[in-house]
Amino acid sequence: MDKIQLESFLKTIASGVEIKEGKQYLEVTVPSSSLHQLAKSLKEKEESKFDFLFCLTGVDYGTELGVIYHLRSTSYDHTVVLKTRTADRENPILDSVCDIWETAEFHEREVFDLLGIKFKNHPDLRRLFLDNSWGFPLRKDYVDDINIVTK
Amino acid sequence: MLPEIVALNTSPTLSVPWWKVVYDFSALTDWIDKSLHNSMSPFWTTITEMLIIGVLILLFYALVGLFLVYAERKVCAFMQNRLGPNRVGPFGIFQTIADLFKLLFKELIPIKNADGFLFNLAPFIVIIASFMAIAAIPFAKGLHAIDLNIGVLYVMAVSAMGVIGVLLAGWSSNNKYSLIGAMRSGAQIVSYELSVGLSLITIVILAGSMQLSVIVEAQRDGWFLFKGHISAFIAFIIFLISSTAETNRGPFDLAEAESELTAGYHTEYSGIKFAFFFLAEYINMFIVASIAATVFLGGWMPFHVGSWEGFNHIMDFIPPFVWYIGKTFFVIFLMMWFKWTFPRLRIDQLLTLEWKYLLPINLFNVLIMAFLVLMGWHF
Amino acid sequence: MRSIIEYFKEIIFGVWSLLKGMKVTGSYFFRPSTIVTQKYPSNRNDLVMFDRFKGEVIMPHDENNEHKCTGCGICELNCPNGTIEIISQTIVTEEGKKKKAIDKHIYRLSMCTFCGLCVKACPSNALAFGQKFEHAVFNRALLIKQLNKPGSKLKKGVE
Amino acid sequence: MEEKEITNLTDEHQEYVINMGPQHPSTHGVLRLKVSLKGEIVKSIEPHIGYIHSGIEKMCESITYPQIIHLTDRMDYISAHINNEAVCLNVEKALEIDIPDRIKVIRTIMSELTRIQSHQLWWACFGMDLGGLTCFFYGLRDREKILDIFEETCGGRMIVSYNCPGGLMYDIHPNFQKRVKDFIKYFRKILPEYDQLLTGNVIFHERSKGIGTLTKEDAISFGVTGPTGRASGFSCDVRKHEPYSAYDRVQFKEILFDEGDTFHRYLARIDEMWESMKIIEQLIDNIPEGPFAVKMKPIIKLPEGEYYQRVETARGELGVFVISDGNKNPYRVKFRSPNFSNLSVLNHIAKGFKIADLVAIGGSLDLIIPDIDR
Repeated sequence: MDKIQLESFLKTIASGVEIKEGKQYLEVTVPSSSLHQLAKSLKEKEESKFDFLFCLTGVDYGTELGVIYHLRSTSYDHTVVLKTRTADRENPILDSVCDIWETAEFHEREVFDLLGIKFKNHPDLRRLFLDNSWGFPLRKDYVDDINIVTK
Repeated sequence: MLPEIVALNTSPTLSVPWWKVVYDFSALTDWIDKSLHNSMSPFWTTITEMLIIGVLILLFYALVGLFLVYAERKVCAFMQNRLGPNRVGPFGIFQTIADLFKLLFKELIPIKNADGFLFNLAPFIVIIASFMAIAAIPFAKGLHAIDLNIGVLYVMAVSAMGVIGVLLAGWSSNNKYSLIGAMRSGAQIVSYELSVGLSLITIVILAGSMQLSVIVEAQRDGWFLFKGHISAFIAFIIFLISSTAETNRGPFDLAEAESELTAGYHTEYSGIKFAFFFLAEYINMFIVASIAATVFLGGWMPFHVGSWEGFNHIMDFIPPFVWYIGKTFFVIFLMMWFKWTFPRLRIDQLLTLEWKYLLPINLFNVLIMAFLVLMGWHF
Repeated sequence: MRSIIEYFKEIIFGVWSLLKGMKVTGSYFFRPSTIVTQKYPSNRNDLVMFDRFKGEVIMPHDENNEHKCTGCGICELNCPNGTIEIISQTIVTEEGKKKKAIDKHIYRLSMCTFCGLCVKACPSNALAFGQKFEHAVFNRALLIKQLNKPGSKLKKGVE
Repeated sequence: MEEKEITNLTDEHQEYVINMGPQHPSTHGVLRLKVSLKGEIVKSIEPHIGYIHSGIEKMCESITYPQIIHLTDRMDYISAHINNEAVCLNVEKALEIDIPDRIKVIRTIMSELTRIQSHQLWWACFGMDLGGLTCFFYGLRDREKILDIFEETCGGRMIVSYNCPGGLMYDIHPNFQKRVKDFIKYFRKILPEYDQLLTGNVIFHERSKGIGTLTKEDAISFGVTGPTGRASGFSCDVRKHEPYSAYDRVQFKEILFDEGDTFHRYLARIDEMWESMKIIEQLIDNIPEGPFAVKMKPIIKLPEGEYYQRVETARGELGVFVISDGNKNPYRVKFRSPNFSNLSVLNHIAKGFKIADLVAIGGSLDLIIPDIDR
């Protein structure tokens, strides 16, 4: 499917999503509550078959924290970008997609480690690179007076 | 009082010209024996002779160890398209001596929670086992520390004792890798001992004796490898494979398996204790190679071809000791060649190779050999 | 019967494949002329590095002890990890004008990643890569280098 | 001393837990695997990573785009050139710059050389993992020839830093074409030797066939890409699916196998070396004339937006995801590194095999630890 077909397809299976045509891929902003359900149907629906989660990025937008999922279908070679955000910076919780794509297990651990976003239903949510005493270094408000030198 | 003085005055002389000693050492040993008898009582003579032999074997042991380590490095370097040691001395020949000094001066690191007594005992067991085996090997005509009538059996039995040291080393180190390595080594040696034994039995059938000197003497008119043709050849191949496995070398170095178990059973050893394991490995290789040379390739017997008198005469001119060393090093070179070519087997494949391939073939081979001997179909 | 044939076939193919491997190593053993090892410390005198080899950043000086560095600071800006530090001074030119010029071009070899951005960005081609690669020293302070030689001055005609 | 209660031992208590790494000969770096064993059988593997975490993504947020390139060199240091190319392509795509053919062709040749040398190193290390130490030296000997080509043209051997946004740092060296051709001629002779030494070897067959089988579905679900994924039948070659640089004008085959075991992961890489040589041969005589770099503004600012660039490194799909807010520094950079996903599959495929197989499987995944930790 090309972008237009994908867009119309997405409108049929999801409500409350904001679809934007990005520079490269179709970008879909999803409320965090309906993310897991949409992801599941994107994987399982015969028309879309997004079976390959090739990138999972955590982003700190300043006030909000977000996660960006890059999905591709290996059978149709089309790509879509899912985005979700949470405004809670103290205790951000999103749904895990580990049960849909197994690669998400490591990627979500990475996001948890570096941005502090917790994932519900993740089988083994521990820090991946750093130990527990570290803050969350990819957040924009992270301070480290010793290791970060600004000129 | 008087006769003794007379005896001293007529001190014994060599029965042959001194340069002929290299062809038959028994003249030299007889002369030493007689000279000692002249000066001391039989008891002290025996003690002195044992001491001399002990010192000589120790010296030989150290020299062979040093040389083999150097040879292995050079051989593997050339096979791997590099130069190998070339810094200490010309062509790096003093490299192993430098390494020896390094190992001597290194700290012996005590291991916490290790079983101290067994931990220290293990390297000695390994090295004593290889030390004892060397005694029964005929190096040249008349150069033979002890000529047991069950020589083959003795060498096999004694050289297999080393595994106790390996097991102890692995167990007492209190290291999980070491324990796995030791257990592997145990399983490996218990199974491969069978093949070594059976392939030697094949030749014992042909020779009709277990005495190593008799076996060598029986090969005067042709090596057993050629005399027993197919059967002996199969036995030789199996002996090569299983003895490589028995020395924990080459594609069978599962007990060390550096890419899996870091260094296996000697992970925790340092300094001279590590050097003992290291040395024992090379001496074991030397021992199995000399057995292969003795049993299959005629020991110190020169290479003779049927009725070519002139050729045989030239071959006789080369001293037996050189023949022995040459054959041994040929076998050692083969074993090094194996080691530096093949990837390592897995433990279950190692046992499969033994129980499913080597052992049945070997048993069958013993039968064939018995049949050949019975029918007189050997040369 | 078939399984017996298979059994022996397996053995023969196995041994054949092993012999092929031994042929490779054996052939190298008897061809020492193919050895590629370089005896590094002893071939040091005739060791020639490639002319683009990035050993260190240097500032070429000509025979009059003149360099081309104007002290503009572009290399300092381009350096990703603060390897270069430029200490400039104000000098009075022959015409009596006040002008910014280089005092010290500090180069911290220990921090340099040899990305080449400073050399590429330099507008007056004052920097270059040197071929020296033996940088080991006993004191870390020795790795902080001053690229412009003492007493050197800006080449005429370089702005 | 009172004897401890030893009843009620569960399976978990009887597990024999060993730490492979962070310093272990077969983990090729500071990867730590916590392996639970029962006898020699692996029950579970838990990778512990982060020993060489260098915060590259955080560092990228405070430096400019040309400066990011030298950091990507240090991620997957064996295929440094391809990493550089990914960032450059992303920046060029964002700025909508047309890249002259000469640059594209040179980049492709360099990428393929990088791929060959990476696979050579992998072959060397894989042979060593299996206990064939000689492989290591043969692999490194031949890799040296490519590193010499790199050194002559780029000035660096592993850490090349040869790309920059808008082109290349310098033009190719005058000797470049001759040297590459010599190398291809040489390596076409040498590669069959690799086969004789290892590929055909019966011990190697025993060690690798049927070991660590990864199905296509699992490969996709775990995001396993590169030769590892293609050995399982997952067609994931970015060079074919989303051609970049000059890959759209060369003929080559995407190596695909269905078996997905260690042996076919091995074969996939060996065959890729042949394909890479084919690609280089098609391009090396046809390098078009032209500039080696496009004139860029001194300060590169990407327009606001999100940019994603996929490239095929020697280990799989590398994604560079840049979120720009219009400044000279990126707002967020994410490197989707192939090894990170490939590592996650290790527990899944190595469970139930022996510890020696774990080493073989780990070797066949071809992990580079700094790329995992970033």
